[in-house]
Amino acid sequence: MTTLTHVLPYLVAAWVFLAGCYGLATSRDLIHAVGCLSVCQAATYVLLLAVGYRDGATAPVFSDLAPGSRPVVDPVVQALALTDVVVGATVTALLLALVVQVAKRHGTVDPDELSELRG
Amino acid sequence: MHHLLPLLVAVPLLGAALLAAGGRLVPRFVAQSVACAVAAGTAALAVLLLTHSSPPLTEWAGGWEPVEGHSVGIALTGDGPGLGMAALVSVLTLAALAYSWRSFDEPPHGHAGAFPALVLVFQAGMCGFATAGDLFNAFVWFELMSVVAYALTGHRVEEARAVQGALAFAVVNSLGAYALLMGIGLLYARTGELGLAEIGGALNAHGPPDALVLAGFVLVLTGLLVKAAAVPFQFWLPDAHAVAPTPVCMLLSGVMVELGVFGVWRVYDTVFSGPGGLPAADAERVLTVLGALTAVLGAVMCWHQRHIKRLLAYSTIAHTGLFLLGIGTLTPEGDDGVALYVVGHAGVKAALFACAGILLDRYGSVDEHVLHGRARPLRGVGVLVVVGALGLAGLPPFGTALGKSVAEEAVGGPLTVLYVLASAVTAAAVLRVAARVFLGLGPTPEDAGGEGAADAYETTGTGEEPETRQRLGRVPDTMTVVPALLLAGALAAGAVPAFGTAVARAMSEATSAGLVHTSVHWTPLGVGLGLLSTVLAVALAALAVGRPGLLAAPGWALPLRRLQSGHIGDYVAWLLVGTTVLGALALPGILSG
Amino acid sequence: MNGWILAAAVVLAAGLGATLRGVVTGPLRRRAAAQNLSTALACPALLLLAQGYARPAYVDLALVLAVLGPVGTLVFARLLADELADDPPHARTATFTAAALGAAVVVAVSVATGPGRALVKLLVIGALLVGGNLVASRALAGGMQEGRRD
Amino acid sequence: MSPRMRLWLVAAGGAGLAALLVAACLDLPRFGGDRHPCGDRAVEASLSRHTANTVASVTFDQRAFDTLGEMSILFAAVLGSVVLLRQTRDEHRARPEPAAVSRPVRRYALLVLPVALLTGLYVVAHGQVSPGGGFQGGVVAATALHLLYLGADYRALERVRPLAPYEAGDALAASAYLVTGLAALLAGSAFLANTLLPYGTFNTLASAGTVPLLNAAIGMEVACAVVVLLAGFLDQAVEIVDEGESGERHDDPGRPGKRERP
Amino acid sequence: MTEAVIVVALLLVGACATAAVAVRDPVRQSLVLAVLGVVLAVLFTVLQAPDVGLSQLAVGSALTPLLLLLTVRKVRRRAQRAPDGPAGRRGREGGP
Repeated sequence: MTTLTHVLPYLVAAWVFLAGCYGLATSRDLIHAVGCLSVCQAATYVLLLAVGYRDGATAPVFSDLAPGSRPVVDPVVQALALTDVVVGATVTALLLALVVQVAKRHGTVDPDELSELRG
Repeated sequence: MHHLLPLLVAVPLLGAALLAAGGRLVPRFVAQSVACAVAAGTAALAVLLLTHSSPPLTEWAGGWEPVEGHSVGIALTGDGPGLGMAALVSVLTLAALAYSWRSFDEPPHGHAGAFPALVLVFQAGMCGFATAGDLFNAFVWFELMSVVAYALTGHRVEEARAVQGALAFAVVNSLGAYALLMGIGLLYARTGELGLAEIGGALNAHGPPDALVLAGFVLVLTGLLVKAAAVPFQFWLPDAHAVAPTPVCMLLSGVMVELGVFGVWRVYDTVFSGPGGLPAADAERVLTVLGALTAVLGAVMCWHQRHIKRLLAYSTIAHTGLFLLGIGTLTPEGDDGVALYVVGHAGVKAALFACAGILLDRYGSVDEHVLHGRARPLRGVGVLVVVGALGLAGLPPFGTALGKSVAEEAVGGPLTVLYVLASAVTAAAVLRVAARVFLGLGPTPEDAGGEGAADAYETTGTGEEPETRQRLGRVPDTMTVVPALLLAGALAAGAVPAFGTAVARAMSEATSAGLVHTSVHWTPLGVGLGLLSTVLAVALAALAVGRPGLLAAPGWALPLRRLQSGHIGDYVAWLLVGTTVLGALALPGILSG
Repeated sequence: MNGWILAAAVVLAAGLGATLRGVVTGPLRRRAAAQNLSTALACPALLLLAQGYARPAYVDLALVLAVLGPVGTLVFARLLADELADDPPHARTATFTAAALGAAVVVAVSVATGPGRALVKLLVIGALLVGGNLVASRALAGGMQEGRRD
Repeated sequence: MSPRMRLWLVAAGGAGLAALLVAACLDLPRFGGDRHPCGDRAVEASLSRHTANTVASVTFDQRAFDTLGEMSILFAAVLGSVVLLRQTRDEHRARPEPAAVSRPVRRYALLVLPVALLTGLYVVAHGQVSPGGGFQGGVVAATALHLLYLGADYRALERVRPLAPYEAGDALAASAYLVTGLAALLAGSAFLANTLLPYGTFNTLASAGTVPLLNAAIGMEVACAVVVLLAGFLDQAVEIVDEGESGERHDDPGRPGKRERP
Repeated sequence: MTEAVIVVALLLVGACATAAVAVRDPVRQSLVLAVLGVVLAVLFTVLQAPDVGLSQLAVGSALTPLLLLLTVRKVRRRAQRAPDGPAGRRGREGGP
């Protein structure tokens, strides 16, 4: 049980990443594909935060906590994950803007029906 | 001096912000002048820093100098290669902005500053990536340049192909970026560090490499190789480069793809080259195999294109393969050669894209068959294309030729043959285009009308809209002067002897191996090989123009062309396969270690 | 043993587990209702966690969720009105259960917190949570448009 | 490539990647382990600069250069979306008909709107002290504005949302971040160094030197950026009509259903 | 106890992410993604990262669904009203 919980967060991150990739590769709808890409990105948040966790520790925010009174988790990964969330949201928006234009110019959002750009 | 390093990012960003804020108030002319001034200023700054980069500069952003060897801040590395790339980026940005001065379409209403602002942000992202000394910071700038590149690629939203290419580009590159981030997470978990040098040191302290190091290496390299368009991560590149506006193509092909190669070099050299990293034999195998595949695929596909921008895009893939082969030797000579080659290639490739852009704006097509003989009046442009093709082939004394000859001697054996062949074939394809389009040589192709004839797995160059509002009656001077200057620069890179020596010194100071004195100069063998590939290119082109039937697309290339299916799902599947291949290629050393 | 965290774990496992099942299966109306319930249940869970970790600072999360959760549901109600109009979701029992749970948790945490600024914040959260949840579920059930209330 | 072929490729590539990731997971330090050298140094550095929220210290002080990149990504994405979602020559705008939203929803929206805006400001303002900061608060505030669309109609939103000032605000906030960084450089320190202002009293709003300034700049940048971003999408979804679409537009998605069922 | 709640949150995230991939219709997927946003925020809270949790809530609960649904609306409107758009093809309709 304990050995499992010691790797479970990492395994969940790996699973989520692979699931997102699978969805992206087999998607029949570009909007769905963009959603799958954000699932892939969720994996990176999970991995980063799992890496920074420390048993029995609390958040490194000292507004309601005397510094040094309790162990704290790693703030660096949190800052990285924070940046990552922003990046994810903006990339999603930009991709959706492109999907809107693809729908306009091709009349479809099914990747199977996009027949340009071959060879 | 080192405090000025972050300005390479801050200045273009500030320029972009001001352009975005004031863009709707000022006329287009002012916006473009401001953008050019900012790009030029950044270029000057990069060159200034470059002249002071010996010994390499290190800046801790926010003034967080290391205490007892550890810093909580972000390191910026201002060594020769990094600043050299930043200078190259800035010069090309300036060239792209100058090129788009007259040619580019009217901006969307009320957003006169949007296009130049985006180009400046692109420059900032690339400069930031080139000078990053911190893995996560490198990811941030990597993502910034990707995001801007997606938007710039899809800039012509009326074009069906442009938005599709931009979407494929965006999906594949974003996935690559997330893989890179997963790798960063794994490496941070092991080492607790984010600085490149610190991660390397901590890995070495930990002991021999294990599966974690392998996974970190594979994931980080996946991200960078997607950017560098190595096989099998290359599918997005032709789709994006063929449809992006010409000034953007110049930047994408000229430097952004090369920054992926630069990233591979930097990350391997700083992080994974120690005893705790990946054994040299494995890294060599990974880079050599992928490089060789990339060069072959790029050259073959390049030969079979009739869409001129797509043809140039594939030639970029072929050359990326050659760069990977060069750094795959893991020798100082290989690095020196590639560094010079990248500089020369940037000038030549940007100039060729600029010429393709002139064709597009003048005739509303970039199809080799349709344009047959039509560009005879554009004699000057024709000369530029031929000169560019010779530069691509590696005719001495181009910078490409010097870099190629140094790299050829470093790789040795059958890979030298690959170097000669790949550069010859890509150059021959360009020469073929020049002979048909500008001279009207050879029989008129049957499908010169532009309709039909193309099989399902061929992208023709018809149906592309000019980037200017109307077709150009006369080619503006800026559009011809810029490629001419770029070609002159590429020529100077090889012809000025001090340049090669300076590059070699900068490279040796930057590598973790320490100072190794290498000499970069013309050798009889190098000159001979350069001449050989030029002669081969001319012969191939002559054959293709004179006897088109003899070299018409053979059946065996069809499966290769079918792989480029334009389907995003396929590209993602190949990306997954690519990570597996990377892992398998790097596995032996981990198992034995 | 921390009862607050245990309670949060139960709410998460049972409540969010059930809404997850609801949002994945069945007709659209059921999925939309389940999405609304997920925010209505996660908010009390966040309050319980803040109390369990003895970190009043974490209450901000519940505050933001109480504000934005119903907004998210309104997004669905507004933009899916076409699809939901023919077959409006009715999840009265579940909605009221969630609202009651939210109210109970707010009361329990308030009692544990005692008077002060934190209490005001908790009461605001409680009001936003219960009110927002009820309005959002009503909007889903076809109450988005004038004259179509039922 | 046929779907079956693609599936095989995904299976092969995915299996390889899965094996690699699982092997790496087994080699990772165990979850919840006690070794976080970088994190401990960051906490120390944060306390030395009187920043109660260590994450804010990492984001806006120690790794402020990363945040500059993050902000630029948002800035670039907004600029890119504006360009990508622009009204092209073959499109025109149709005025949406006002929607009739039921009274409880409208009341709720108008009631919550100020609360949500305040929440956003609160989250931004306390960034250096408690969880939150410019990004989180900015998104909350910008989302709050769109309650007008959800609770009233698109015209009501457009009245409080002239886009030009928001676009300018986005760019100016980005400039403000850069200028704060440059000011430190001009003052003789490094770019983005937190040396301009006194560090203040721990755990108050006026602590942590330039962190609150950068935080506020990001808050404004994000709020404006999200408004502009959503405006692009709303315009496309509600107003902009191209030749492929029927010109008759209504802002109220429920209308046809209503007409069909008198 | 803290470990149990982490395991619960992790399993919820895993299940929700899988569901978000498996649900093929974009409208339904955006509902699942909204729930995924909330579940991720809970996970970040139990991993003691309230800052990240807040930003995930801010982005995931209303902003991302709004963007997704507006895109769906634009795309569907074309598909329904314009059987022959500029490209002359009928858009495939993914949903009900």
